[in-house]
Amino acid sequence: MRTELRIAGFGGQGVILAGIIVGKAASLFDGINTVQTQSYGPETRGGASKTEVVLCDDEIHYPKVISPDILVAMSHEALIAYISDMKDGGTLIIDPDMINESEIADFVKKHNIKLHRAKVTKTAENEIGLRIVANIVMIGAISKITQVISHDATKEAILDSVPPGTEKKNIQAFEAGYAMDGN
Amino acid sequence: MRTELRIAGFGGQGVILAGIIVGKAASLFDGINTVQTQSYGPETRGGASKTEVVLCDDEIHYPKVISPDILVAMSHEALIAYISDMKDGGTLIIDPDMINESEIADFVKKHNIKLHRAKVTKTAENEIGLRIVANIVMIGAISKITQVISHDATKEAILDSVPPGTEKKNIQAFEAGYAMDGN
Amino acid sequence: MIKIKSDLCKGCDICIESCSKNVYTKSSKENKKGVYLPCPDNQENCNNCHLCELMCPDQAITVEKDESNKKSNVGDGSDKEDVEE
Amino acid sequence: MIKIKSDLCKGCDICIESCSKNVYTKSSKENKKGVYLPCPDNQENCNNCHLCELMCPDQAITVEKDESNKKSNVGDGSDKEDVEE
Amino acid sequence: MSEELFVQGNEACAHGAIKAGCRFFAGYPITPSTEVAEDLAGLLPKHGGSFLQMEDEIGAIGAIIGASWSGLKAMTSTSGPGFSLMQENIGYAHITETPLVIVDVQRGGPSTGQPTMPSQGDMMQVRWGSHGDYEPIALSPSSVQEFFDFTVKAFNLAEKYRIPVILAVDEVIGHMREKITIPDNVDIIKRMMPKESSDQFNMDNPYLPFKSDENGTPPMATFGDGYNIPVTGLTHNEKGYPDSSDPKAHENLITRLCNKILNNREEIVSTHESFCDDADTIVISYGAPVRSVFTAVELARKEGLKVGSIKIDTPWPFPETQIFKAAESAKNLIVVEMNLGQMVHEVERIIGMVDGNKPNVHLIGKIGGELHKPDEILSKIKEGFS
Amino acid sequence: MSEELFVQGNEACAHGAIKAGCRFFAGYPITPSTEVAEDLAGLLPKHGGSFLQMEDEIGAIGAIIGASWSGLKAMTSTSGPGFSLMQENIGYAHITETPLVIVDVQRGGPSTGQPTMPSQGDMMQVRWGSHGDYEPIALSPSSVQEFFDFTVKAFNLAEKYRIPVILAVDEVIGHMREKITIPDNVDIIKRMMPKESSDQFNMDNPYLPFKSDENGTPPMATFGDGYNIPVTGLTHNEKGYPDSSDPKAHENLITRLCNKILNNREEIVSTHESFCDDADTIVISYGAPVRSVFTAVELARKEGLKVGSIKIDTPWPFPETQIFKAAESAKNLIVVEMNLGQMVHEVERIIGMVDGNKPNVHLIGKIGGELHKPDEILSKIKEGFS
Amino acid sequence: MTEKNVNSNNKNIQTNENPFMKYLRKDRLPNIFCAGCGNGIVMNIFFKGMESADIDFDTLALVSGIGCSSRIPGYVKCDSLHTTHGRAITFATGLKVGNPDLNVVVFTGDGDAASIGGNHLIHGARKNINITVICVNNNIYGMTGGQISPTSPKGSFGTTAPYGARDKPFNLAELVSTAGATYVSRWTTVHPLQLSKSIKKALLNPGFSFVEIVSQCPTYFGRKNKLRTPVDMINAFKENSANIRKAAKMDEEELVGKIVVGEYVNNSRKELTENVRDLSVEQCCRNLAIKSAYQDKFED
Amino acid sequence: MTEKNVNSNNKNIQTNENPFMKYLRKDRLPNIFCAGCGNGIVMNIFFKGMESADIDFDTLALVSGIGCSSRIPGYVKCDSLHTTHGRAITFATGLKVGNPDLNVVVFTGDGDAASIGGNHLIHGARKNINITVICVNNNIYGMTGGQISPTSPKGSFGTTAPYGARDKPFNLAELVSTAGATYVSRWTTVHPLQLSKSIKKALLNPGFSFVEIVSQCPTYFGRKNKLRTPVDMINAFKENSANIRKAAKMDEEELVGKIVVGEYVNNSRKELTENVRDLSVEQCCRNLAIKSAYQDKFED
Ligand SMILES: Cc1ncc(C[n+]2csc(CCOP(=O)(O)OP(=O)(O)O)c2C)c(N)n1
Ligand SMILES: Cc1ncc(C[n+]2csc(CCOP(=O)(O)OP(=O)(O)O)c2C)c(N)n1
Ligand code: SF4
Ligand code: SF4
Ligand code: SF4
Ligand code: SF4
Ligand code: SF4
Ligand code: SF4
Ligand SMILES: [Mg+2]
Ligand SMILES: [Mg+2]
Repeated sequence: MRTELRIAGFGGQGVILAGIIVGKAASLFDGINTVQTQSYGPETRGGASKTEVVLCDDEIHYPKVISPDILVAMSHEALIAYISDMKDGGTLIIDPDMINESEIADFVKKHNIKLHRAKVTKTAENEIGLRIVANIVMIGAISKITQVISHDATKEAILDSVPPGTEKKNIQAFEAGYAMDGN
Repeated sequence: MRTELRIAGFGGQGVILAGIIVGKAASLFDGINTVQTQSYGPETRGGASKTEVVLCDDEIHYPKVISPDILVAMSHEALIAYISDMKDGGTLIIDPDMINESEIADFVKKHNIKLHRAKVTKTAENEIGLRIVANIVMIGAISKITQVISHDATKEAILDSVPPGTEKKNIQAFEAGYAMDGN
Repeated sequence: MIKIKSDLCKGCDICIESCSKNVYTKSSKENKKGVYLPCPDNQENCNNCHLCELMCPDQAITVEKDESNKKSNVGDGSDKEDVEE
Repeated sequence: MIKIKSDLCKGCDICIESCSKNVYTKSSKENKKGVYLPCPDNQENCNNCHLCELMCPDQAITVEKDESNKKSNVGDGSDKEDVEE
Repeated sequence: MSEELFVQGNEACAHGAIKAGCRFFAGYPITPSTEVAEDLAGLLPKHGGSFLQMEDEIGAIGAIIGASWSGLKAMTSTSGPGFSLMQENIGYAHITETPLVIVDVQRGGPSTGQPTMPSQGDMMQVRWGSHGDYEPIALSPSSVQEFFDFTVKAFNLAEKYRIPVILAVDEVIGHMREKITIPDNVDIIKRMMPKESSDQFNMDNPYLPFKSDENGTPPMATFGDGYNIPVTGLTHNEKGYPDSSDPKAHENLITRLCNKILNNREEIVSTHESFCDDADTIVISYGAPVRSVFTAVELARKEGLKVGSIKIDTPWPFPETQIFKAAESAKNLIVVEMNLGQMVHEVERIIGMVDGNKPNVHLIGKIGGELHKPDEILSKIKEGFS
Repeated sequence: MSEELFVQGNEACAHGAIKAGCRFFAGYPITPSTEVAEDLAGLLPKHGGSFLQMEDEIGAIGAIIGASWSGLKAMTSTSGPGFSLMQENIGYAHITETPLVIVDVQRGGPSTGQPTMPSQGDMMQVRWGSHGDYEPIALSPSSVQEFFDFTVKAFNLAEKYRIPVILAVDEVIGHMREKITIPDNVDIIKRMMPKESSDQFNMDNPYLPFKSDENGTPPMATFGDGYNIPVTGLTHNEKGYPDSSDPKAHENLITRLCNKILNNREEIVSTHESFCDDADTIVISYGAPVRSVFTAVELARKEGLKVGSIKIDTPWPFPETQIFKAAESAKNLIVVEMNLGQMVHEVERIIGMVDGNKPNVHLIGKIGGELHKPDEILSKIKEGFS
Repeated sequence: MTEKNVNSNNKNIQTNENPFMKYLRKDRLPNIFCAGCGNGIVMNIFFKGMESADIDFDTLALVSGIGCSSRIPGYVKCDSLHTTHGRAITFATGLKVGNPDLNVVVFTGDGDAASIGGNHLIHGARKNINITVICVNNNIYGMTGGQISPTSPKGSFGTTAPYGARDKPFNLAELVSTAGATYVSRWTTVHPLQLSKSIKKALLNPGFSFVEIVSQCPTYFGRKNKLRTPVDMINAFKENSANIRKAAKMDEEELVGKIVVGEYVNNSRKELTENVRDLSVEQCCRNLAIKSAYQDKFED
Repeated sequence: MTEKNVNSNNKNIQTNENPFMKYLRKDRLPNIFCAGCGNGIVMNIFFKGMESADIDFDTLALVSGIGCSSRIPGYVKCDSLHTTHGRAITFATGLKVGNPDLNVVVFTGDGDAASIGGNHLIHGARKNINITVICVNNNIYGMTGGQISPTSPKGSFGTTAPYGARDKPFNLAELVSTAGATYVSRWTTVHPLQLSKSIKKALLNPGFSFVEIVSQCPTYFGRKNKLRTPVDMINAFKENSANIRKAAKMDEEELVGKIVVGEYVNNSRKELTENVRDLSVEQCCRNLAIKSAYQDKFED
């Protein structure tokens, strides 16, 4: 089965690293075929930033996301930009502190979207003391909520991706995300 | 009628200027269609140098000489290099002081070549006092011997081509060449 | 009156650092892009030197002219050359 | 013995000019390309300094070693630096 | 008063440029094009024009693009190695719609190759040498007079379509001397000012520097005229603002740039057909080889063979209609060029569009610097008849 | 021990280079190829290799040519603007038969265009970008693993044929991340030393640096080995001496250079046909669009349509035989590429050679940076069936 | 109704708006520069210098290559030519010779000017073409993501120098001086007043003027080199600047890591445009024929 | 039987032959240079300098661009790389880094080195790559027939300067010094002894060495500038040369038209190849892996 995942936010939130870690977890540690892509360039500076991960048991040909099964939105702008692409019945994970939910309520309802809230920024700030690990917290939430990547694979992928010396904080962040109930 | 003329010698003898003057005389002042071409480049430095002029009452398409009606040779090397291309019965003008005639005697005979001798280098040195005008002397000889360009047109062409201040010497050289009997 | 355009400000803090009168402080107010804006909290100290305007990379600051009776030490005036800083 | 290879010489006269001993003169002998060759007419004056060899752009000159008892002022000897000329 | 001169092709080009109103030349010497620069170094100051010898070819094309935006007709000349170096900025001229004329007097390549020998080895480079999609205009003269005439024409096309126009010449034509007539007046297409455009610009319909009128080419204002034009090599919108991450913006821009040439192909293209109506064999050529072809065709006709020829003045855009017509009527198409086969690829491509019997395509390619002898062509022609 | 990584295409390329024995990289940063350089800046010193950031792309290719003559496998990477600047020296590498690998990660052009967006707009430039006649080899990967594999292959082809090999990649593949397997050992073709050549060199039959053995490619000695090789970009003879005014010398050299590729076309070329045997419609693609095509073809087959596909690994030399075969059997050929139509020109050319019924050729070109959606291709396929 | 977007005298209009906003294309803001990037400061200071030099904004033509700094002209509401990487000076040369009445200013970066564009830089200086080159030297390639440049200090880190840069960096101000520029200075973004004065002089110098501005790229140079914030970077500039006159008295050791600021050259020599015009006057008794593209008759 | 054309120790063989003939490809003589051209003299003096530096002829690799002077390497019986116009230094850089054991020497002209190749020249100097660049400065483009170059004196004539050159010429020795070369000198063809000594030093300097040789192009520079013969030209060099130490004491006026000869720089700084090798040693405890193209197994 092909699963299409898109993570979006603003530049500086580490959205792209999140995509890479999800991809790594799935491909190297869970053994699922995975393609990760992203948008590039000066235009992304400060503006919207997004990454896409396609996961599939079969070979993946077309590598891009056409209609996400899972959308992860870390900023309001990103949410508005991408929500309309979502598959009916898809999973939406948002950081409620960054988002004005009222604007999407209708859409969520109409399209049967499974909405999950993960207070990743607050969690990063308050529990880890480092706002910049919000993306790792979010990865925990994604793993827990969507089950597209396993807990252990994700942990391995994080350890494989973050700068030496930061492993502990990052795993802490991941576990905090994984511990969320996602509602 | 198409007439093919080739002038050859070694670099520094002004062979190319001679070709240009012949071309100019024919095209601008005698009103005959004319194309002048030449070989170029470092390889010509010090080595062989040649220019070709094609003259025709009709339009000239193919611009190069295939088989010269007239060959003018100002050095022995040039003569040997090009004589074999000549048309049977063609006209050959040489500067006898630069050439070892014995080497071509057979060819001249066999192919019915009309051989003319024009002591242009000596004439330039002795009569004009300037070795470098040997080419202009040769133009005089060409005009006289071949009649492909008229006396007056050639004079005009020379005046149009030489540096200001050198007109007199050059016309003198031309007339000296024109005065030769060519045998 | 010092105005900061929140849609232009990127929160670099250069204004805070540049103002020798400590007019600015960092606020906890975020703009749409998650940037914490500076806040001209101590405007009463402002000597209207316009340095913050000059140093703001995003043309986000306007130090309004109506306070122009204060002494400026940065206008077009100084003729000293090659001042070392 | 000074030898000049006529097929290499281009008649630039630099050897004539360079030899402080006036060994060379311009001949009226032409080579195949119409070049008047230099002629080491005054070989007896040659001090075997090899400067002409060094200055001939066409490697046309050989100053043979057998005269090497003459004093050389150009060999590898001099250690003076930055000699001005 | 018209004037007659007996000059090299390169000199004729310089005179053509002056006559066309070129008042700026920047270049870098290279055989066999150098005389174009040398002659303009002498001529331009006599006509209030500027001549710059730049540090290299990249600088040369940079300078003429700059000068074009200051409102001058501007030109450079070069040969293969320099033309290769100009490729990046040629793309820039395309995307910014800057009128220019670039003379490429072709010599033997690749690399330094044969600096003094003629070639037509850059024809495909003229078409495809820069990165990305674009549609060039190129002219190839076959005589010294044509080099003069085509230079004038090149400036006119450059201004009309706001595009760099390439004079793709071979060394034969560049260095050959023939008589030319410089007419007193030549037809000149001026650059279109915004105020002359059919669009009536006003407050509500402001002049947008990269918005085209109906014919695909925007009018062009000049720096210093108060229009405040932002010019960029990035994908841009009609205002000229960069918009390089929007697929639509790119598609709109690049498609328009290509179409302004393709849609006007019939107007730009020029060919000369001789004896084609009844011809079984049609010989296609451009540049100096045309001359050998003409002689060969005359010889063939004298022998009673039904042979015709198409002389291509404008290799790019390729004269598809004209060649298609020939492909429908003839049994053999012979392409004569001084390379290992370049424009013949286009002819082969066109053949693929012919329904039913298609002609055979033969290439008489030649490299090394000798112009085809008429005989070589004639014997190939005869092969088709035997 | 093989190794698995989850990496970008550009990073896979860097790993492929190291594995192939590349020990010299010189480059100049440019989006979207920069990661190749960045990764090699880290990797090369760990393998006794040299990394140089040069002042520009012209310097980069100059340096790798120099390094190749010092006996190293050498590479550079760039994108359109830099690739344009390299064109002159690419010609030099061809005429001097210098093995090199050049990575061109294509972005939207012309000019600065769309620096961060994918494109296949340089495919014809790869073929024709430099002046003069030459025959390039180019490879286009469609996955991250292929980018690794093709990099190794590029070095092998470069050494075997003494030619600059182009990796003509698109930004999609350059920046996409997938899992790759780095095998413990890869097949490596070494450079042939004179003493290993089938020619038994001796006093009477001395090694001549530009004299080919039967297969068209001369063995290659290295600077400092005592062979005293004169290398020049001028037309040269078998000794390497300049001989640039002799038409024959030029013809011999350039024809040999082209033929060493053309005569080995079948060995160099690689394509993958799927479902072609019974196909009415065959979709032709290379690079990232292959992935969309595969999806589209699967969908079409599911709908019962007789559709096949040809994936081209080696756009140059063009797989003429393979496409010809398809042209003979299918009714429709659809070419899918991220440009306004480049390789489709070759397909059209091949069609011209088919006797009798030839297929229709359709282009699905696309510019602006979005990969073709499988749906777009599918609907074009269906048009052919309706 | 004219279609010209006249903005002359704009600068005299008093509004309660940021004083530089009137020169900018507001519809393109915010700019793409990262938070705290020096490029924005350079713009402000340039406008200030331009005002004090009394340059008519309508005659201003900004030219640039490729790079973050080269994006500056596109934000300014005047004619601008954003060209190819490294080549801006050549385009500017054509523009200026083509119309000597334009005030041509080039914005460039250390990579654009000194790496790929080094040759055009020294030749521009040699020819003394009357343009002003403002080089925003952030010691790194910003636009492409942090590779080292020819001015990156020895030992500094960039993505292409993961083990630290080992080459000697160029001293741009000195290089351009030797090449023949007639006005040369270097300042940093923390010298706004000296810098704007220097820009004024550069604009008024009838010849090739080069103003090097050491500027912060917090995103790449900063992050890779332990100067984590824009403020850290500008403070480093403050600490490390030494005036050229003082520097002349310092020994090599003291100068390590110093940014030597001040005026390097200020002299005069006939400039290129003048030479070209003079030649035209000599040869045809006419000034340069400008805007020939819009004419269809030419005298003679 | 080996197929190598070994010519080591050639230089010790005593024959009654011109002393430089043994280094030349005799089957290519006479060379293409015009009568009296300085290029031939430069070759001789180079060989002399090479001998006194005790360079093993077998390790010599000559690299050049395009121009008359760039034809020199092709006549020398060693490995040579005759490249593209202006780019020789970049090829030489790859060659040297690729095999640090080679003695890499670049022959170039004023156009090749300073016009189209100016950027590579200053960057080579900056990186201090251990090569020797011999620039035959004849103040003109010889190969293409007499166009002016960036070193053509003001007022001199060339085919592209029919009214006389008006730009300021580069002072190449100074430019390269400022750019960072560690050995720089200038001499003329009438300073054979000083020059050969300078070449010796340049070859032995472990870094970027630049030797500018003011040389005669009688064919183009001479003819266009009233120095009709090679002898006129070399005599002009004799008259107009001033040693750098004397020149330092002369005022501007006295210096007009003077060729300031002598040594400009002679110092030392770590060179590029060394930096690259050091990095390899640091990162993998190995010297550079040379000739990887001939291997099919790589350690690791
Ligand atoms: C021919 C070419 N090569 C490379 C690039 C990629 N490129 C764009 S900007 C840049 C460097 C910019 O550095 P700098 O000039 O210092 O400007 P900054 O971004 O630091 O302001 C490079 C290498 C390009 N656009 N064109
Ligand atoms: C890219 C390129 N541009 C131009 C040329 C033409 N060209 C060949 S040599 C040369 C100038 C040579 O001058 P210089 O380097 O001074 O050498 P010289 O002949 O004077 O020794 C030029 C412009 C070329 N070969 N390649
Ligand atoms: S104007 Fe001067 S004093 Fe006032 S806030 Fe700005 S910097 Fe501070
Ligand atoms: S300087 Fe400008 S952008 Fe930076 S924090 Fe202050 S107001 Fe915001
Ligand atoms: S220096 Fe050499 S080439 Fe010149 S004249 Fe003397 S021998 Fe002949
Ligand atoms: S060796 Fe010296 S003295 Fe003898 S001929 Fe030569 S230059 Fe004159
Ligand atoms: S990358 Fe650096 S130079 Fe570029 S905008 Fe960001 S901070 Fe400025
Ligand atoms: S043209 Fe000048 S530089 Fe070239 S070989 Fe002749 S004299 Fe020497
Ligand atoms: Mg920078
Ligand atoms: Mg020169």
